[in-house]
Formats: sequence, C-alpha cells, structure tokens
Amino acid sequence: MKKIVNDPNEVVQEMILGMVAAHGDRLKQVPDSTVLARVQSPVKGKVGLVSGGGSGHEPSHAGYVGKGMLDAAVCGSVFTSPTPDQVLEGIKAADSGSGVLLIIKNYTGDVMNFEMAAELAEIEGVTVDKVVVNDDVAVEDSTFTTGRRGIAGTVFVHKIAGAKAESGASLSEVKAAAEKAISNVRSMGMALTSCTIPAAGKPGFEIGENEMEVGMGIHGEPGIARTEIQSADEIASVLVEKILDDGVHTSGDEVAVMINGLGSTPLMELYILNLKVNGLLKEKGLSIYKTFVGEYMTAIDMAGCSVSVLKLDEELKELLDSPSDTLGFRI
Amino acid sequence: MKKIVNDPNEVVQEMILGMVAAHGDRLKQVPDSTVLARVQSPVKGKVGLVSGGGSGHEPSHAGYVGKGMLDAAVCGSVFTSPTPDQVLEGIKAADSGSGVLLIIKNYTGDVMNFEMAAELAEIEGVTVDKVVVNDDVAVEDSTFTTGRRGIAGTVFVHKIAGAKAESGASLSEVKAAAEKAISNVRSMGMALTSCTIPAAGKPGFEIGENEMEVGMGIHGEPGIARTEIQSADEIASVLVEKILDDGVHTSGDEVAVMINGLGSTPLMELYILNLKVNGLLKEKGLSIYKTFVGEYMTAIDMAGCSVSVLKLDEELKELLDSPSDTLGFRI
Amino acid sequence: MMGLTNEHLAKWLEKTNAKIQENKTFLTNLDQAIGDGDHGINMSRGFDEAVKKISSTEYKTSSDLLKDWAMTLLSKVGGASGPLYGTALLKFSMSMKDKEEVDYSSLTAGIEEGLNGLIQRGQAQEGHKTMVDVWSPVVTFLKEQPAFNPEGFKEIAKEAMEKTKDMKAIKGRAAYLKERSIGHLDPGSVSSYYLFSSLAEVIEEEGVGL
Amino acid sequence: MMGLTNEHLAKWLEKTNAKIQENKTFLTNLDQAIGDGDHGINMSRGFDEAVKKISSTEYKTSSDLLKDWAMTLLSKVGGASGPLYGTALLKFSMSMKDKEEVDYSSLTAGIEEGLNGLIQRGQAQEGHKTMVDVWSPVVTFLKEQPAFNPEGFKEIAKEAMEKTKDMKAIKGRAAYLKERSIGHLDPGSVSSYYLFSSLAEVIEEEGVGL
Ligand SMILES: Nc1ncnc2c1ncn2[C@@H]1O[C@H](COP(=O)(O)OP(=O)(O)O)[C@@H](O)[C@H]1O
Ligand SMILES: Nc1ncnc2c1ncn2[C@@H]1O[C@H](COP(=O)(O)OP(=O)(O)O)[C@@H](O)[C@H]1O
Ligand SMILES: [Mg+2]
Ligand SMILES: [Mg+2]
Ligand SMILES: [Mg+2]
Ligand SMILES: [Mg+2]
Repeated sequence: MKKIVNDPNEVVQEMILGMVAAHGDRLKQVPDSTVLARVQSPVKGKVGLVSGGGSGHEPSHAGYVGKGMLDAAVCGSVFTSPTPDQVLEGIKAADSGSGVLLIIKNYTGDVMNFEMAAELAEIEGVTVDKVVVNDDVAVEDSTFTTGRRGIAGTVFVHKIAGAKAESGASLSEVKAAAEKAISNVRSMGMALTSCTIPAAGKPGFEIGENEMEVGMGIHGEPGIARTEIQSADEIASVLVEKILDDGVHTSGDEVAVMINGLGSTPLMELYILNLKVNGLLKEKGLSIYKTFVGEYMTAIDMAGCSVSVLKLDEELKELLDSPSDTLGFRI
Repeated sequence: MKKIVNDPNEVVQEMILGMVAAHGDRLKQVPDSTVLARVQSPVKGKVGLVSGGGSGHEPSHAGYVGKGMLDAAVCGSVFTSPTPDQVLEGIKAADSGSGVLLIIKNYTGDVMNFEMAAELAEIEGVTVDKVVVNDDVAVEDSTFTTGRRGIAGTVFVHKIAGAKAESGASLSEVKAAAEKAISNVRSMGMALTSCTIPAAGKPGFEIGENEMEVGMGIHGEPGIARTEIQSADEIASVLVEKILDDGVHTSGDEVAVMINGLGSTPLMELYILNLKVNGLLKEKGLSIYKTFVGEYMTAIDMAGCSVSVLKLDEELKELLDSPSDTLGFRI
Repeated sequence: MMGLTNEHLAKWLEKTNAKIQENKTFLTNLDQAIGDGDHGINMSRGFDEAVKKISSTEYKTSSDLLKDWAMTLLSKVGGASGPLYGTALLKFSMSMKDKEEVDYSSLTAGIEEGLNGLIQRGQAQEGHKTMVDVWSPVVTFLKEQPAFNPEGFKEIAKEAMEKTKDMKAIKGRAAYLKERSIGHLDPGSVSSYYLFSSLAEVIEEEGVGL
Repeated sequence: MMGLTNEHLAKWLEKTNAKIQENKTFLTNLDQAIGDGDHGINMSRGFDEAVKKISSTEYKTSSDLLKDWAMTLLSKVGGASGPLYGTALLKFSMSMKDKEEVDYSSLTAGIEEGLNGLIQRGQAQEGHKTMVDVWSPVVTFLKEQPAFNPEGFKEIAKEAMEKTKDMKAIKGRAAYLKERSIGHLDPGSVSSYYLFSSLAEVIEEEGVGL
C-alpha cells in the first residue's frame, strides 16, 4: 500500500488534527469527537447545516465547513458512515436555536445513522430536519431498492442550502432550497482504477489494464458497465447522455456544471473532459452559467471523474453566486 | 495508460480550451498560442507577471493567473519548457508598458527558453526582467552544476510578486519582492510512485512496491535516496530536517507552510503529514503564520508530496495576506 | 443451572469477537467483492470496543449488559451494520427489561425482537441478501424447537448464511451490483453467522440448561 | 558537383527526421532513465515540423534554409534541446550568410559555430554528458581532416555518443542523478549522432564532392 500514513486505523483522527493544525482560524474539532465545526459555530440566528459521512471523500465534507456553507461536518471512518452519537455532536455544535438541517447522501448506513442522531437530538430539544441527496443516475431510482446514490452533486446542495441559511432563512425555507437543488441536480461518474482503504491495505476491486467502469460510485460500487477504456470525448458523451436522459434538464435551461476528480485524475484530464462536456451541453440547448472543475468529492485515490449538472432558476443562481468562504469552495 | 484523454499529443491544447470553456470569465487564450492570460490583461499601470513551464503541474501555472498573482501563464508540452516564441506571446499579453517580470523555475530548458524570449521582447521594446526560483533543497546548490530546482515554493513567489505588482510597485520593486520570497523559501518532496507523460504512455521510472524516493523532483527526477516506505511522521521528519538544515529559517521566525500533493495523494494524507510537520516546526521554535494544504504544483499523476517553508517578515506577511483571486489560490 | 447468566452473555460476546477478529480480512474481502470493503474493519473495531466495555463493567441485569453491548456497537461500528446490530441488540435488551433470567423462551423472544428491529431499521425483507436472511430462519427455528438445540441451531445459521451466496442483492450496497452480486456471500450474513454460532458454542461448552 | 546544395541540406534534415521518428521511443526511454522522458517526443515533434516547413518552401540560400530549420526547432521542440539545437543551427545559418556554396571549409566552420552557440547557450563543457560531447569531437575531426571522410566522420560521432554512457552528468536534468547517471547514454548525444550520421550518409549517397 503506497500511502503517507502512520497507523492505518488512526487516519481519520490524524486527518482531523492535521486540519485543525492547518486551519485553526476556520475549523475547530468538537472535543472528543470526529466533528469539525466552524470556529464561530453555532452562529446565532442561523439555521445550522450538518453533513458528513464516511471519510475518504476529501475535501468532502470538512472542506465545506465555513461561511456560506456548512456549520459542521461529521467524519466517519473511511467509507463508513459516522455513528449516531458523532452526528449528534455535530448537530449540537451547529444548533443556535434556529434548528438544524442534515444533508445526507443516500446510502443505507448514512441514512440510518443520521436518522438515529436526529431522533436523539429531538429528545434533547433540538429541531432537526433532513434532506437526502440522490444525484447519481448510474443507479435506478426505484422505491423497491435503496435508490440513487448521493455523489458530487451533494456539494451543490451544501452551497445552495448554505447560502440560504446564511441569508437568515428559516429551517423550512432552507430545506426547501436544498430540496430544489436536489431535484435539479444529476450526476454520473466513471473510474479507471480502484481505490485503497488504508486499513484494508489493498485495492477494493480488480480492474483490467484496459478497462474502465461506467457509473462507478464514490466507494467503488459499480454502476452500469465495465467497458474498454474510451477516449475523453466518448466518456463525456456517455456521462452527459445518461444525465440528460433523466429528463431534468431541457433545452433552454441554464445550468451549473461540476467536473469532479475522484482523487488521482490530474486537473489536465478534467479540463480535457470539460471541453467535450461543455460542447455537448451547448449542443443540447443548455446554457452554461458556471463551471467548476476540480476535486470536490473524491474516492480516496481512485482515478476517474464525475460530471454533475444542476439546473438553475433565479433563486438558485443567486444562492450559487452568494459568497462562500470554505477551503474547498469559494465564491 | 489509464488516462482520460483523446489524442495524447493534443493534451495541452485541449486542456487550454477546456480551461477557457470553464473559466472564460477569468481566462483567455492568446490566439494561436499556448498562453493563458487574465481576461483583463494587460492591466494598465501594473507590472506584468509571466510564468509557465512544461505542463503537467496543474494548477501550475494557469491556475494562478488572475488578480493578485500572474498576468499570463505559458504552457509548454508536458514536462517540456515552452518555446521562446510562446513565452514572447505571454510577455506581450502581460505588458501594459510598465515592464514584465518573468518567474522561471530553475531548469536548464526553462531558463534558456525564457531568456531567449526576453531577448526577443527587448528587441520589440518591452522591458523585461526575470527571477529564477530554486527552492528544492534535495539538490545541491553549486554553481558548477545547474543548481537547485524550482518546485512548489514557486507558488509563494507568484503570490508575493503578484501582490506587490497589484499594489502598483515598479518592476524593480516587484523583482525585489520576488527575490526576497525566493531567498526565503525552501522545499523538499518525496514520491511513492512514478508518473506517466500521456505521449510516452508508460511511467517515467520504476519504483518498487515498498520503496519511496526522497527528494523527488516534479518531473520524476531523483533526489537524495531510494528508501523503504516510511510512516507519515518519518517522512515529515526527513523533509523538515533537510529544509531547516539549509539554514534559512531560524528559531523565532514566522513562516508560511505549504503541504503540496503531487497528483495522486489524497488530501487526507496531506493533512496527516501536516500534523507532524506542524509539530516539528513548532519544536524548532518557528511560529506558523499560515498553512496551505492541497495540490499546488503537481507531477501529473504522481503519488507523493512536498513541503515548503517560507520565512516571513512584515512585508511578506502583508503581501501574502493581500487578496488574490485565482483558481488555485484565493486569499 | 438454568438460563444464560451475564457471564454467559459476556462469553458469547467474546467468542463472537474472537471469530470476527480472526476473520477480519475475510469479512473485508467479502465486502470488497460486493460492497465497499469495510465490513471486517467496522465489526472488528466495534466488537473489540464492546468486549472492552462489557469486561470492565459489573452488570445487575442481562438487559443492562445487552444495552451496553448494543450502544457500543451503535457508537463504534458505523456504516450500515452499526445501526443494524445496535438496533437488534437494543431491542433484545429492551425485551429482557423485566426478565430475571434468559431462559429459552425469553432468548427466543429477544432474538425475534432483534430481528423485528433489524427489519424496521433497514426495511429489508428475506431474500434481499442481507443479514435478515440469517436472523429470520434462526428465529423460525428457535420458535419451532421445544428447547435449545445447539447443533441444529448452528446448522440452520450456517445454511442460511451460505444461501445468501446465490441471492441477488436488493438492499444494501451490494444491490448496486444487481446480477453481479450473485455468487458472493453477504458479509453481514457471515458476521451474523459468527454471532449465532458463538451463542450455540457457549451454550454447549458451558452446559447451559436451556 | 561540388558542395552541399539546398537539396542536400533538405535530404539531411529528412534523413535525420526519419531516424528520430524511428527511434522516438528509444530516445524517450533513454530520457526516462536519466531525465524526464520527453526527448523523443520533443525531437519528433520539432523535426516533423521542420521537414514540413522546409519541404514546402523555396530557398535562395543555404543560410535561409538553415535559418528556417533552426527557427522551427526553436519554436517546436521546447525543453532544453529546443533552444540548444535551435541556437546551434542558427549559428550555422549565420556563418553561411555570405557563402555561395557549402564546401568543406564552410561546413566545418558552420558546425564549429554551432558548437560555440551550444556552449554559449548551455554552459556545458566536454565531459558533462550532454550533446556537446558529440559536437565537440565531431568538430575536432572535421578540422583535422583535409576533406570530408564519411566513414570516419560517422565513426567519430558514434564513438563520442557511446562514450557518454560512462560519464557522470554535470549539466542537464541527468545531473540530478549524479553517480546514478553513469551507465546510461545521454539522449541528446544520441539525437546528435542521428544528425551527424545522416549528414555523412547524405554526402555518401548523393556523391557530394566535399
Ligand atoms: N437495509 C439493510 N437491512 C439489513 N441489513 C443490511 C441492510 N443494508 C446492509 N445490510 C447489511 O450490512 C452489511 C454491510 O455492512 P457494512 O459493510 O459494515 O456497512 P456499509 O454497507 O455501510 O459499508 C451487508 O452485508 C448487509 O448484511
Ligand atoms: N546545459 C546543456 N548543454 C548542452 N546540452 C544540454 C544541456 N542540458 C541538457 N542538454 C541536452 O539536452 C538533452 C535533453 O533534452 P530534452 O529531454 O529534450 O529536454 P529537457 O531536459 O528539458 O527535458 C540532454 O540529453 C542533453 O544532451
Ligand atoms: Mg461502508
Ligand atoms: Mg522536459
Ligand atoms: Mg461495507
Ligand atoms: Mg527531457
């Protein structure tokens, strides 16, 4: 395993301490927890925003803690949802009395742990509501199964909900903005390599030297198909087509685009991909309001990418444009 | 080769187009060139700042084009210094009549090509001066050889010189600030894996499953030693010790720190490294003014990192803190 | 002596933990095949902590012991399996609230309550290739038998666990694999098998009258 | 016919380019061993462009042809080798400015001027494991001989190129390797060998009187 680590079982704790050591002016660790919160939190009069999940997706989620986005991020073990007691710590750190919104990525573990935390928080008198992000069109949206996964589109939800909360909106208004972002964003990813959980010490799955996985999830869950490696242009076409097929974005819409790297894919490749994505979206009659290219929601050290497309209206444009001052996302 | 590319010989052109497609509000391509310049450039009354080099180090250098940093970045082929005619295009795009400073990383090819461009520009009536960044302590600083290489510390030079230029300083003042940053910054890197130039199609060198290279350069040039993989704490010690051994930083100094990822190393690992780097620097009596953690100067898809330490005085602190609005570095 | 004492319950936990530690890599490999590769890591972390907690605490009632077991898993395992095992054991603990002794009928009722908690929390049904596919036949068997039958109990749990191999996952992370999930054991079912086989072994070895 | 015509110079360029294209991967591999692995890519890109340029242009003088060759390399090769080959050929071109014909003495003078440009630009001396280690003995040989001796010329260039294998690099990227650079050919010396061996072959094959 080629990693810069000490004890593989302590990576999350050491990462948290390393983040506070680097960014103590922005972030604080809630004592004895795996929660990173805004230094100023709880912010008086503001709805609190809490997200999190398994670690290994950095800068998600602690990189989005700060003005205009989250109040607290709960860091689970690598690829493992944090436990209810930790999420509860996050909720308490974020709550200034105006209620707390949980932004959950749609995975069985995350949903269960965050819901249990919400129940515990309600017992302690905190008003908590939640939204579940499920932007990954690589997975069928069926009520019979667990439904679509939450991937990089989650970052747009943090941004939109964060801006709304910062404006002084109520919990239900913030939730409504987050729900709008969720229903307007669709994403899909692909991977060229596997990724290695430090404590596992070896790659999570095998993939051939000439293969790629279309529809890969951010924990290495497979998606649609294992194919031969395709060109950047072909990859762009596959992802964009599947995203637009979902029917959320139609000709004439304004959209924001995110080209997200999964960990080992150089910015150069993401920009090459963007060139084609940009062209395809324009061909479909969409007008691109803003494009974000970089690592926003990673899968440890996986090579690959995802594309997210968020349909905008006047409210969402305003919220997307309002200032955010976090490590991972600055407007 | 596991890459998201089309024609491996066209990666730089496609990257440039993809960047402009994403960030047309910030960046423009100088027609028929591989130069990315500020949309507003040349900025009237301001000294122009031009940097660049081989591509493959993204976000260096185009990611640092913008208010408070560079005016133009000249993109060479991957790992290949751009040619004099391209650098000349960059100089012309940056020149508003107040002169242009070239920030060159110390590699034979870069120095020769940038110097030839400066000669051509002088013929065309542009006042050009240059600084050469040589922060890499893994290489001996001897006048007999090519001397130390320029690596991630270059980003600090961009920031300092950029802030100075933005303040309306003269060419010689901007040069002096850049020189001060150069003489105050030292860096060293290490790598766990090789990297693959797209047009070469295979990794640049071999490295064993349990080996790492201490003192690795950003083009895969070796440095000090090939050793067994060490822990994050040990790596931090080796890098910090060698950096401080150079004698630039002494107890009581205030410093800025950059923990830089070479391409495939997750943020999590960089933060784990930072935890120890932070502790070691404090032990040595240094006071850490600011820490930057992320990918600033990469080596395509190499796994590894570098540490840079910049000694600060009042002027440098002020310049470091003044606003910069670029894709890769925002204050 | 009749029924499971707190000492027996602690032995049950320790034996389960021993199996989990021994098979940590195996469980992780199973989860790498059809999940995200952390099940062994999660279970090993949580059960280690539970052993530490329970072995260092005096308990008046079995309900209290089970509650601490549950709460430790809940706060240390994480992922999907943490809240599931936590909820199941918490329900078991609650069903023991006013019981003096863990006799056969209260053990049966407790595990059935656990199963109900599992289903309520995870919304999986039998056949969905989750740990429910082990818990459910185990409860049916307990209810059919007049007294605890260690051999039969272990056999049932093992068979149930093995059957998950041929199932297509509907719930949990393996569901993303659809057809490709067939041919692999469900990791949570294997860890549940360790839980139940340990119970049978403790009852046998300790000569618990049930 | 006496001296190198523009047609011969173009053939020289084409032959060199053919060798570079054929050995592109070899050159890149050499540079992967002790540099950054782009020398074959750089040279192939630049010489291809030079052939395109020169074959599509009519030149009055050899100086003009050499200048375009130089300028194309300068603007297409990049890295260290771009300005070096560019400068060398530019100096060659300049030394031909008022010459009617490329006879033996002007060829010798031109290549010597090229070497001087190389040294001025790159600051390398003989023995530093750079292309200077091929150019320098080639110039010495030309100056010693009364007339062009294709076999001896090729031999000298080849030997010089091979000698770089045992050198420790002092200049260029390989210098970072220090002792570890020993045992590998210098990529730029190999491409310089292609340049000079092509010259000898053109002179031989075309029966150029020199
Ligand atoms: N909805 C569910 N109901 C019951 N069991 C489930 C459900 N989802 C997952 N599981 C069980 O959890 C196991 C996976 O646990 P683990 O790997 O620790 O969590 P995660 O899937 O979050 O990584 C699966 O093998 C399965 O037995
Ligand atoms: N200072 C120098 N003087 C002469 N030749 C040099 C010098 N530095 C490098 N070279 C030559 O250039 C070659 C490398 O060229 P290339 O790989 O294209 O450029 P780069 O080193 O910038 O990647 C070396 O093999 C060597 O022959
Ligand atoms: Mg998990
Ligand atoms: Mg190069
Ligand atoms: Mg799992
Ligand atoms: Mg090279």
